[in-house]
Amino acid sequence: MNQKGFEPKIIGFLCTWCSYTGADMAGTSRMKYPSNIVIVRVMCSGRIDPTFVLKAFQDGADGVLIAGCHPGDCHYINGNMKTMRRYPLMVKLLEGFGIEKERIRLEWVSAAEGEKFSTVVKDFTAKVKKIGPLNWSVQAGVSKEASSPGLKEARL
Amino acid sequence: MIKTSEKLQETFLEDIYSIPDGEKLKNCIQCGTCSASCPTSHLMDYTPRQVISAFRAGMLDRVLKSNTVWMCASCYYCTVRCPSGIKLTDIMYELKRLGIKYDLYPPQNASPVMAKIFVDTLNRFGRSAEVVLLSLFFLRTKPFKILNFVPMGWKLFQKGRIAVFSKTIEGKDDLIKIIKYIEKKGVA
Amino acid sequence: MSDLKNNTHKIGVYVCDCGSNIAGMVDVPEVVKFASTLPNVAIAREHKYMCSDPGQDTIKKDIKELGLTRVVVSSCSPLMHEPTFRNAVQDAGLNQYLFQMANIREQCSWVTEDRIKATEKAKKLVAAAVERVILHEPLKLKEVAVNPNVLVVGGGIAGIEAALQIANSGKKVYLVEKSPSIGGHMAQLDKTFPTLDCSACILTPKMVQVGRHPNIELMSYSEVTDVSGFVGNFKVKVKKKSKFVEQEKCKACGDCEKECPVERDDEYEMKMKKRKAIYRYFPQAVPNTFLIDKTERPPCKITCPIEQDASGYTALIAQKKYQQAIDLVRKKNPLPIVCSRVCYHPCETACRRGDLDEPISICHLKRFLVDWEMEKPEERYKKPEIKNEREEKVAIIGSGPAGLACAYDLRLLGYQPTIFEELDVVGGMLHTGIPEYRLPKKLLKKEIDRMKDLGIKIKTNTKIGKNFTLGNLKKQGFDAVFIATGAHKGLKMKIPGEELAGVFDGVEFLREVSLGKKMEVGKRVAVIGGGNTAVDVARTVWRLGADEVNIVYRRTIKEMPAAAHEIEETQKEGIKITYLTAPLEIIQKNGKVSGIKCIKMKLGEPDSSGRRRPVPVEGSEHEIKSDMVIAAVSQAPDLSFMDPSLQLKVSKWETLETDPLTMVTNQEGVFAGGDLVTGPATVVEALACGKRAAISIDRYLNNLPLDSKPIIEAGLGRKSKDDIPKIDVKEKYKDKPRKPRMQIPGLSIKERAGNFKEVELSIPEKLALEEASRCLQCGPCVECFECVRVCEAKAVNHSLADQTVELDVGAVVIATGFDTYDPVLAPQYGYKKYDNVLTSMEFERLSHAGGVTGGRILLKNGKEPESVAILHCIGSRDENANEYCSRVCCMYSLKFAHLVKEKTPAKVYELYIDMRSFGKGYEEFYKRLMHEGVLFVRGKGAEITDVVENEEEKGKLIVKCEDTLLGFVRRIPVDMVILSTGLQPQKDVAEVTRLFTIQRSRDGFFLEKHPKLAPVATATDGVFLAGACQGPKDIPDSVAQGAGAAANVIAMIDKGVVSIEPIVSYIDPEKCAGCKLCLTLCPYNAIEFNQEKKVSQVQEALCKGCGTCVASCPSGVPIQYGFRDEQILAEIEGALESETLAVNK
Amino acid sequence: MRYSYYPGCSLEATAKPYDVSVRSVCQALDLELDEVKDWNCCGATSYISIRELTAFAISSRNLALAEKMGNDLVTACPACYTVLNKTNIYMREKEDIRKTVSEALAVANLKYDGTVKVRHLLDIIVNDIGLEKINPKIKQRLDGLKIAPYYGCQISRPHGTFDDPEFPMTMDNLFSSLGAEVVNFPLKAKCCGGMLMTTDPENGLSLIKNLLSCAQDNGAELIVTACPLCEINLEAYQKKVNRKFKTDFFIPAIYFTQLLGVALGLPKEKLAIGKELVSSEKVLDRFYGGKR
Repeated sequence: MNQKGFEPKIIGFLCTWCSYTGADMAGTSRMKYPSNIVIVRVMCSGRIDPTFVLKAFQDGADGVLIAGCHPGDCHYINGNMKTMRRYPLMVKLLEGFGIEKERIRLEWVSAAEGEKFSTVVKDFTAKVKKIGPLNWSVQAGVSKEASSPGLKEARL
Repeated sequence: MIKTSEKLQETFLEDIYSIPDGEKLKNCIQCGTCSASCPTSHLMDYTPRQVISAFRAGMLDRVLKSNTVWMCASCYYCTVRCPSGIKLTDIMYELKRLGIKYDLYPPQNASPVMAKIFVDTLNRFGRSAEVVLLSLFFLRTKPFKILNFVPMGWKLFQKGRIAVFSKTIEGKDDLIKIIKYIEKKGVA
Repeated sequence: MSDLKNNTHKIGVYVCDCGSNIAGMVDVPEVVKFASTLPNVAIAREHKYMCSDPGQDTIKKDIKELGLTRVVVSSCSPLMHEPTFRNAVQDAGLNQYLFQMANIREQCSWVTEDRIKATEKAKKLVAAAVERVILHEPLKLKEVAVNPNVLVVGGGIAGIEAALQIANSGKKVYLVEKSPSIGGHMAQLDKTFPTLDCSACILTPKMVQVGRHPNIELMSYSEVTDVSGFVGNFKVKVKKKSKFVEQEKCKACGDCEKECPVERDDEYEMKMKKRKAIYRYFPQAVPNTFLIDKTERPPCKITCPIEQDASGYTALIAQKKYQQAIDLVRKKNPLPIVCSRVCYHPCETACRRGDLDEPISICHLKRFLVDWEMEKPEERYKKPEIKNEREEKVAIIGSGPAGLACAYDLRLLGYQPTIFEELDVVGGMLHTGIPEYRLPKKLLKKEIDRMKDLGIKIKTNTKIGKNFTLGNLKKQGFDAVFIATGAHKGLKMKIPGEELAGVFDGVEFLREVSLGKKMEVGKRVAVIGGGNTAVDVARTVWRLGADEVNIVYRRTIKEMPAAAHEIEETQKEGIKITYLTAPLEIIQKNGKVSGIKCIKMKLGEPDSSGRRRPVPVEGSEHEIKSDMVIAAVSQAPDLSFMDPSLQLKVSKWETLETDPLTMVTNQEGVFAGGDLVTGPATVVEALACGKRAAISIDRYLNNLPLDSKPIIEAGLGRKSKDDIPKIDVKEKYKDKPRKPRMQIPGLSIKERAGNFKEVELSIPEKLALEEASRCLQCGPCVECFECVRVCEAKAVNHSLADQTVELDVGAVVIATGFDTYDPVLAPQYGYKKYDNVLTSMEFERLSHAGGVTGGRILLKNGKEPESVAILHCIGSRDENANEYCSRVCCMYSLKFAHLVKEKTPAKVYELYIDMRSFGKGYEEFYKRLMHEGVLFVRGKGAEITDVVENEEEKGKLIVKCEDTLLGFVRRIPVDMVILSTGLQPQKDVAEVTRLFTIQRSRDGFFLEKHPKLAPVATATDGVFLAGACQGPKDIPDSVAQGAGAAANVIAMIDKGVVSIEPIVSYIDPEKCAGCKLCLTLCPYNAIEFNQEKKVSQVQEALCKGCGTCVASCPSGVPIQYGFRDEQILAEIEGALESETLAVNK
Repeated sequence: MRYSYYPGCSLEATAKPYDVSVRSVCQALDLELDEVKDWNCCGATSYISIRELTAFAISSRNLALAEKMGNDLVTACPACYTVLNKTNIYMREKEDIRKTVSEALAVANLKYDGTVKVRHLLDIIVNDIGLEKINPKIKQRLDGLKIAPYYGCQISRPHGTFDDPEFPMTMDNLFSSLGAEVVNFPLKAKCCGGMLMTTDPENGLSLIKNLLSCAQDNGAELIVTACPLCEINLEAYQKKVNRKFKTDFFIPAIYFTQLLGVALGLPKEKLAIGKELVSSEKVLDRFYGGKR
């Protein structure tokens, strides 16, 4: 359902140590990328709660990017590994709610990888654009309340 | 047909950038590794490095009219050694291509002719046959020179190492179709 | 809209232009207009530079005058200015955590191309911040005391500077250096640019200061292995590798070095010089002590059951130090003469040289030594002296190797051992089992006489159980007993006809022969079995004059347990070996043996012993004619002597059961060993048993608990092939010339027939010397202990172990420096291929007065170069290696040019791409070198070749390059090429990154907190950087950074406390279900389980605020202050529903 | 082991001996080669110099044909190897090229999904089979034979996935393991001039002269190549070189498959030995004990 002029809304959850710094790096080196993404900073990717992701989609996001330190580089020893373990189940849960798995993405971006971050965002934005709008919140049946029980189940 | 050298510059740059990793051309630090690694640079009117400076100077036409790009033997030393990751061999190809397209190549140099003949035979038979290639080549360039090659050619022939008639492949029509399509798209 | 948000909030929103940085791309007024339409926003303002004082003042002013309850600043990244604005807010009397920042510069204006889009995004970010800040709550900064101790990692010039500065400020500094001395690369340099002052002259004093400084604890040859804790209170584990020399005792006199037989490449001298296995890193080293290079211990030694110092005596032989060598042998081996004849030498099987060509002939080298000793025993045999006599008596049953070894060691400890021997000859199997031609009895006697001479009593013809019982030994005043009666009972073949006349038992047969009994042998003798006994029997029978001797064995030569070289000799002597054949029955003709009915076998599946089990081949029965059959299948102990009242435990193999290491039986004070315990085994294994028992008995008699530890420490533990680390010997020693092992002189077959003369003859000195010099010295330390002998200070101690210390520090300075690019990776430059192609570090050593040529610049052939080319940018500015500029090469290359010009008349070419002389005095230096007449060629060297094209190039190295200023390709013929290799991160940079949870930049070096404003800090509070580990740097910059890092540290410590973000998590005991999931997930074990309340509790002090527990709790109980779910959800909502929010107002 | 085989034009003509020996050797080593049916010229270096995209298109046809067959595509001609490889890489990595070329292929109702692996025969023999598997099959060790393996350019540049672009070693290792003595040959990866021999013989000859003298000075009796063009340039032009530079080179150059065949004990005719212009008899007959 690729429609002209559709600008996807994307939320990015970034850990403060590697990925958020990496995103800043992309800025300081003036590497351009689509403006569709809005970044939410957390201390560690391990803090990223499935609730956040669902909330994002509920409030009209068309895609969610999760980024943390490379495995082994986590500032909190291994928070990112927990995210990695949690991620597949997150994806399953979303598919359960009828959200294509292409709308969520997990990436490792180090503080130095400004370039990588911008390419990731470019690529992800393009892909989500291809899939088209989600309008999950307005889709029949799914009211915030309805899905909120799901939120807690999503915790692992 | 392009008039001004700046215009030429733009068209060519566009073209170069369009080939894979063509943009790396911008990274050239003019260190000369390419020239020093080139087995034929000493035969070239301009060294490979100068080809790139010529780009920057907007004096590409001079280079193209020189023998430089046609001396490239495709040994790829420049490509593997270039500290800036420039695929100079490919750029040489592109320049040969453009040279021919815009009739900017040294008249006295034989290689362009060779290349053209090669393509013709290929389009004709689907495979290249050296003997056809060579004879056509010498007929068009230096007919008398062909004699120099006869002895060797004859020996090769005796040794059964020359296929006099080149095979035409069955899928030739397909091949032509493919080529036509690309030509038609004008992106060749 | 969630009801949490009432309208009592007054939010101030401040949008920063950041000059044109933001305003250039974002329509700031538009954003301000939008912000003011958001709910709860009391005021929205634009400002050119929010971070400036006036900017901050507006916030303070508004808080005071408008009574703002929340503040949002949308400008740069919070990582940049969050602290600034928080302070401003706090100053104005509002809690600093009632503040939120929107990053519209790094993550909006700088990364967006379209003004409208950028503005839209900025609005979203602002809305998100506003929505979030409403839910913020006042928080209090946690303050923790700072531990004033500091860890500096890396002892290069940067680390040294940092350490000194910090120490001078009165703080304790632990300086950890990986190599044996501090000084780093600078200590290897000759001169330093641009001033050309000698590196050592300016560095050494600083090194000495470090060594002497009361506040600096220097840990050289050490590595950080673990880091925990956080800013102000780190816990650091440091592994101090053993130097095997006690630092405080070592006087650095160098006597040990002179004696050490082992040579190795000297890393400090860039392998252009050799050093010994015990060495000093370099003459001015700090600490100035020696150390021993023991990367791996010699396999020959560690596989020997008694850890005989094989590599040691081999090395000593090579040095003609025969006396020291034999003394070293005797230190551990009570029966060297015997072993030199009969040992099955596992050492040779383990020998590294075996993987190259052939193993060292270790056993025969020992033979050479004992023979050498026996030439002049009176002066060469050193009788061991017994230090302190003791009256305890120990009874030893059996005079075999085990018994003798035990008696010997006990005697040396001062005890009074008595050996009881059943026969009237001493030596057990050594006498009755091993034929004369392998071990002449007179040699055995010599060993035993020496034992007696030491005061060991031997009672022959006394059989236990007959002349005395174990029971009454105690009554006779023996305080301990060691039983080693061996395995002398030959096992039956269990086939019909075994009882016939003409059928003998192997062990018995050998015993009879050894006791001088005249034995009649048949014409055609068959020997059944494949062990050493079988081989000994066969060769004995052959000597006794049998016409045909035939060994019948059921497996193949591969499985044959007998020693390989024995089998070889057997075959030489014309003895037939019939493989894959098993006897079924012994056939008789009128009561006398006439042959054996045999069956062919084939190898099946491997059995428990790992050898393939032989299985009969149907219908392959056949007969082997013979008139005498000797069964030598195996032996077992004869337990008939055992006094039942003692109830000694017996295994199912009819052997005595003991603890495998302490050798104690199930009866207190009764020990046992040798074949009696192990079953038929080798001499050296028996020795090991005896020696172990001696240690245990000593402990027993001193009322110490029995313990296997001292036994293992004595090198008497169980040995296995797996103890030997696997290495690629062929690769490691590829330059070693191949050389086969020596040929042992021996009797010809003719000379052997019909007599029992010793087959192998003494080894001539010359042969022994050659053989010994074949040793690879793979340890590399060979443990010959010469260093111990000559050290007057008694500083050398080969048993010093690594130790790990734990340090508590408040701050860390990382100064791990750099590594240099390895030009082997760019083969076109012919490094390692052509002799006179050097790297920059190699040239430094070449030119250094202390270096291989004493500072003269010479070619490998000793001549002075007539021309030298210096190639810049090798491994720098190159996508195939490192993309960045290494910053120092241009200048040190100029320095090299100067040095060459100063010391030789040579022409010098500098091949450069761009000359980078950015530093103070650098451009002037460049000018100076031009003036000195260096030939500058603009163009990168592309290739070095020795393929010449004309006369003038003959014998030269040709540098191919393009003179890019001319547009000519040039071939420059030179004698020497110096590759100006670039700088790159240390090999272990990744581990260090993980240890200290810091980051690396794209070039692989450590990442500083801010490229301009925080060049020595890292994102991890309390961890600082100095020197080239942060990026290529010259000496001045490194020193500056060292001092800078020190200043940061000192400032932090002097403040006394660090404040830590209170963004910890909290678990409400009322709601917690106590599932403990969070306990397993917390990386810091900061959550403990409260048993009586049955709930999980967060220990604030330990929590670092990653929030993993919050995200993972099934019932969503935990919260993280500053990152509550509600706050983040609100942020998301704000970001996505900005428009709706705006109109709502 | 099974592979799809792309001979390329030269192996049908001047390099016929190469083709012959390739097939015999592969048979001896139990390598099954299925020739790509109705393959067309890869375009070599000349075609690319005229029309890049067309060049990709026509060699994609070969890849498409090979893809149907499944197995890795093996060729013995470095030029084909390079062109096919380059096409392959671009078809995988460069969206725009893939798009146009796929359309073009579609016209001839062909499609290519970029799944084919393009390999050089040398790679297959040394890395897929491996020396330890070859050695047992050796009937005739090459002890005492002094050879100069000559790699030329395109076998390891730019797509040299299996050997070093500066100092390739594959042939060195192969033949020294068979007993041959590999002489020091620093120019082993330098350029022989390629097509220059036809378009600018004067200068081409000097390149060849350098190669020949380097090989000879280092005592090589035989040059071993893995490239049709190199082979013809090195041997067929020796007379001309001698005439031009007053030298007296007479050093045979054969294909590595021919020499490997000798070691495998294959008869001369199955290796088309004797078809070269500089006869290899003197050098190789020792392995045939005079028998023809």
